[in-house]
Amino acid sequence: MLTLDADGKQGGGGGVDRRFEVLPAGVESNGEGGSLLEISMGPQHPSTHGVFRMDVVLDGETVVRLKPVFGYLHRNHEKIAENASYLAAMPYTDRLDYFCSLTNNWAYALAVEKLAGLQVPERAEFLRVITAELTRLQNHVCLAGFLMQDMGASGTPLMYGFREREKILDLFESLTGARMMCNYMRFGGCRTDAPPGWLEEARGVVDRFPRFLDEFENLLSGNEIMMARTQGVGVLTRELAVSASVTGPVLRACGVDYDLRKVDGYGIYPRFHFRVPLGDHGDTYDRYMIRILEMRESLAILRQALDQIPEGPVIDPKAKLRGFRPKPGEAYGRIEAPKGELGFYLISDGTANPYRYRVRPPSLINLTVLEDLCLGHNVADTVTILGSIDIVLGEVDR
Amino acid sequence: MTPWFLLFGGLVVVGALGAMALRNPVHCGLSLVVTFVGLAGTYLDLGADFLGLAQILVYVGAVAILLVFVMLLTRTGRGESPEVRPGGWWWGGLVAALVAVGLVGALASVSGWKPRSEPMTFPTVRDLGVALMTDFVLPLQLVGVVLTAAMIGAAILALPERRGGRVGRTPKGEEPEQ
Amino acid sequence: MAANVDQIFVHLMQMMVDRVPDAVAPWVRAAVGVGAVLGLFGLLFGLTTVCERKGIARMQNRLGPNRVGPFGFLQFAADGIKSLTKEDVVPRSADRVVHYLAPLALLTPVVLTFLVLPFGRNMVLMHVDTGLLFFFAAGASTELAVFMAGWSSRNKYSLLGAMRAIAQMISYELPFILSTVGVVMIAGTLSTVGIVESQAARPGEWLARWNLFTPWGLAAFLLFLIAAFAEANRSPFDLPEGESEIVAGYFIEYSGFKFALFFMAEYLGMFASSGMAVTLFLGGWTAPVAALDWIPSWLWFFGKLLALIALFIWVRGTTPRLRMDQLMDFAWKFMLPLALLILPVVAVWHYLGGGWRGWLFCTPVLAAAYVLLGRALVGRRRIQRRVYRYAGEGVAS
Amino acid sequence: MNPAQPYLFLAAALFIIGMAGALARRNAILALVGIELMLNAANLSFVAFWRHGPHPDPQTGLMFALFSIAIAGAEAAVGLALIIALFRHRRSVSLEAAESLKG
Repeated sequence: MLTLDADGKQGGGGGVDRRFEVLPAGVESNGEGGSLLEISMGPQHPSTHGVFRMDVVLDGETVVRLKPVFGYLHRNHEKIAENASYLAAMPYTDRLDYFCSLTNNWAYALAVEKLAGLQVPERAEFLRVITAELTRLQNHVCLAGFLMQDMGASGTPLMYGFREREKILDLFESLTGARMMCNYMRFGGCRTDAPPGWLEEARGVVDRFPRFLDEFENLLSGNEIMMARTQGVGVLTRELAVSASVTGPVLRACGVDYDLRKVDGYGIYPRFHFRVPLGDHGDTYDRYMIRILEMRESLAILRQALDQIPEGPVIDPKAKLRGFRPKPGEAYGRIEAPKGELGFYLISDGTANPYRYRVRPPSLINLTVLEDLCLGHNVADTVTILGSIDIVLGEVDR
Repeated sequence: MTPWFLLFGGLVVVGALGAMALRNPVHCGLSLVVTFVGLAGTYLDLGADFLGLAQILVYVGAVAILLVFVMLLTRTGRGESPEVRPGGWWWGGLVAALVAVGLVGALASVSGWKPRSEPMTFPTVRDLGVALMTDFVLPLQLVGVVLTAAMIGAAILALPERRGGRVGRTPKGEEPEQ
Repeated sequence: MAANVDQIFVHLMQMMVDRVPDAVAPWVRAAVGVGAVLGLFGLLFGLTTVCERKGIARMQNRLGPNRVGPFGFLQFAADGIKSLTKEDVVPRSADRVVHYLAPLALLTPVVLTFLVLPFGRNMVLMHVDTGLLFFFAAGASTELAVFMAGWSSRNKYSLLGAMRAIAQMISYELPFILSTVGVVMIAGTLSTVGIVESQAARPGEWLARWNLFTPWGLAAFLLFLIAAFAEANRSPFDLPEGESEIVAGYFIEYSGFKFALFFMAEYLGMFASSGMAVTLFLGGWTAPVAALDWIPSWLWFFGKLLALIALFIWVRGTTPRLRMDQLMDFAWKFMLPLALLILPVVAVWHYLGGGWRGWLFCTPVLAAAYVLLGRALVGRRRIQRRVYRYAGEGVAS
Repeated sequence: MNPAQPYLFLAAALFIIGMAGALARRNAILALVGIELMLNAANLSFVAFWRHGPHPDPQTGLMFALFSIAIAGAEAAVGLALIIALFRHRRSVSLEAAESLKG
C-alpha cells in the first residue's frame, strides 16, 4: 500500500507532524503501518466545478475521509432578496444555478404566484414548460460533457455538448434577450411573447436533438473505459438518498420514483405524456444514463408543447409589476429543476419586500451525500462522483 | 588511464561519497544513481557494452527506483532522525580504514602481472547469448530460480498482514489493490 | 538517381566530414548528426504541438490556434518565446537542486534514445550491437527524473503524480520490453539496423517481411504501442498528470522554461517510442512492397513515424482516462501474460518457418489468449450496458 | 603499473566508501545502499580483470559480472521488502529498531 508523505505547507513545515491532527482517534494509522495523506482539492482545482473544496484524507489513493467545504461563492442572496421588492429578486434567481436561470425564475414565480394567488395564462404556461425543458436539455448535455471531462476525455465530449447547448442558448437569446441570465418569468406569466418564427426554430432544434443524442450515446454510453470508470462507483443507496432528502436525477438513479412534474403536477405538466426513467444501481453510470434518458423524455414533452401551444396573452393582465404587495401569508413553490427539487419559501408581511425569503437549493442538498459516495473509492472516482452529482456553486453557496 | 576513466571514475567516487554522506536519504538515493551511471560508463569504456547497458537498466531503472520508492513508503525522505549511529563513524571509519590499508597495500604490491598473450576479442551480444545458452546454462537457470524465489519472497514479505481490516469501505466487487 | 536521393543525407555528411582533418572527423560527424537530429525533432516537436492542438480542435468543433503565422503554424514559436520569458517560480520549500535537475535528467535520456534509431538506409547516429538495449536503458532512466520532479516540488499532488508515474512506468516497462523480444528472436540481433534489415524484402519477393505482417508481430505491435502510450503518459494512460484529479501531477510546480522542457521531453519520448515501433514492427525505413523501393528510405521512416504520431493525437482526442487500479490490472493481468505468451509463439513460428503452418498455429493461440485474458480482466466486474425501466412500468418502487 | 590497476583502485575506493557507510549509517535503507556499493565494487573488479587480466577467455569475467548484477537485483528486492516489513512492525527504518530478536 502506498503511503505518501510530503509537506504541502508553504515554507517547509520541517519536522512538525501534522498528519494526525484532522483525524478522529483511532484513524491515525491505516492499520498496515502506513499513515494517511490529507490533501485539499480546491478551492482552485480543475475538477471541482467552481470554487469548492474537498478536504480529502487518503490512504494511498483510497479516500477514507472527505469533507466538502463551501461558501466561497456566498453572495448573501436570501438577505438581499428580503431587502428588495419581490420583482427585484427575480434577476438574482438567475444567478443561483447559472446554467438553468429559467427554471430558477419559474420556481420563484411559482412561489410568488401561490403567495399572491395569481393565475397564469395558457400560453405563458406553455412557454414556461418549453423554456424549462430546453433548460433541462442544455443542463444535462453539459453535465454529461463535464462528467467525461472529469474522466479525462480531453474536452471532446464537452465540446460536443457545448455545440448543442449553443443552439439552445441562441433560442434563449432570441426569446429573452440574454443567453444565460434570462430573467424571463414574471408573476402571472412571462415577460415577453415568443418572437415570430421562434417556435418553428425551437421545433427545429428539438427535431435535430435526438440525432445528436444518438451520436453521443454511441460514442460514450457504451465506451468501455467510461463504463469501467462509472459502473459500481459511488453507489447511493435508496435509504440514504431518501433520508438525506436527495432529489432529482440523483434520487431517481437509485430507483426512487419521485419527479415533481408527476408528484406535484405544477404548471401544465399533467397534460403531457412523459415517462420517468429509474435506475437500479444508484451508481455514477446510472446517474449519467438517467440524465440521458431524461433528455429524451424532455424532447417528448417539448414536441407536445410545441404542437399544442395556443395563442393568447402571456401575462395575467391583473398582475401588478410595480407596487406589488401580496397579502400577509406564506407560500412554498417548488419545481423539478434539472438538478432536483428547487423550492422558494416566502413569507409576506404585506409590504413590498418579502419578510422571509428562503431557497431550497438542490445542488447543496444533493452534495451532502458526497462523502458517503466517495468513501473507499479512488481519488479519481471522487472527481467523477462529484461530477455526476451535478452541482453549481452559485446555487450551493447562494 | 583514459579521460573517460577519469570522468566516470570521478562520477563513481563523488556519487558514492554523496550516497554515504548526504543527510537526506532521498539525496543519497539520487547520488547513488550518479555512481551507477559512472560505473556503467566505466564498463562501456572497458568495452563491456552489454554489461554497461544492463547496469543502467537494472540499477538505475529498477534498484534505484525501488530504493526511493521504499524511502517514500517508510517516510524517510525528511531527514528528521539522526542519520548516523552513535559511535557509528568510529566503528565504520576504523573498519573501513583497516580494509583500505589492506586493499591498497595488496593492490600496490602486485607485481609480475602477465600481459595478455593474445589481443582482446570483444564478445558480441550474440556471443554472450550463445555462451549463456551453452556453457553457462546451469548458472542461468539457477539465477532464474533465485530471481523467482526472491520475487515471491519479497512479495510475501511486503504484503500487508491482514489484521483488523482497512479503514474506509472497500467497494463491492473490487478487491483492495495491493 | 533514386539511390542518390536515398543517400543524400549520408553524402552530405560525408562531404562535411571529408573537409576536416581526420583527427576531429568523428567529433564533427557526431556533432553534425546530433545537431541535425536535435534540430529536426525539435522542429517536429513544435509542429506536432500545433498540429495536435489543431487536430483535436477539429475533433471538438473548434478552430484551434490560428493567429500566429500562416494558419497558426508559428504558434509553437510564440509559445516557446513565452515560456522562455516567463518567471520561473520555485516553491519556497522545494528541494531546489533536485527541482532544477529534474527536467534535465528527464530530457537527456530521451534525447539519447534517438542515437540508435535508424532514420534511413545508412542513417543511424550510433551503429551499435546493443541498440535496442541502449534504447531501453535510456528509457528506464527517465523514471527517476519523474520521481525527482515530483518529490522535490514538495507538493502533495506532485508526489501523488510521481508515485503514479513511477508505478505506471515500471508496470508498463515489462510488456514494453517483452513485446520486443519476439522481434529480437526472429532478427537474431539487438542492433536496430540489423532488425530493420531483417524486415526488408528479400530479392525476388514482392512483399516486405515486416514483423507486422505476422500474427505474433501484430499482437506484439499492439502491445508495444499500448505500452508506449503508457510510457509516454498519453491519454488514456495520462494518470500521472490527470488534470482533473491531480491537476498536473509531477510537474505541477514547474513553470516557464522548465515546464517547457518537461513538455518537450514528453513529446520527444513519444517520438522515440513511435520511431522504435516503426523500427521494430513496421520495417523501419523499408518499403512495404518491393515495387515502392524507389521512394527514399528516410521518407518511409518519417511517413510511418508521422502516421503513428497522428494515431497518438487521435487517441488523445477520443478516450477518457483509466483509473489507477484499472491501469495496473491491465498491465499485469492482460498485457504481461500476453507478452509472455508471445515468446513461445514466436519460437514455434520460427521453428515452423512461418508460412501457412505458422499462421495456422499462431493465430488461434493468440486470439484465444486475447479473448480469455480480456474476459478474465473484465468479467469479474460485470461491466455492461444496462437497460433502464420507467416509473409505472415493471417493478414499481 | 599494469592497465587494470586504476580500475582496481577505483573498485577499492568504492568498496571502502560503501563499507564505511554501511557500518555507520543508522538508516537501514542506506546500509543497504552501502552494500550495493560494495557489490558494485566487486563487479567493477570482475570487469577490470576480464578486460585486462591475463586469462584469454573472452566471456567468463563478463558472465560473472552479469550474474552478479542479476543477483544484486534480487538482493535489493528482498532487502527492501525486509525493510518494509521492519517498518511495519517498528514504525522506523532505524537499524536500532531491529536489534532485538524478540518479535
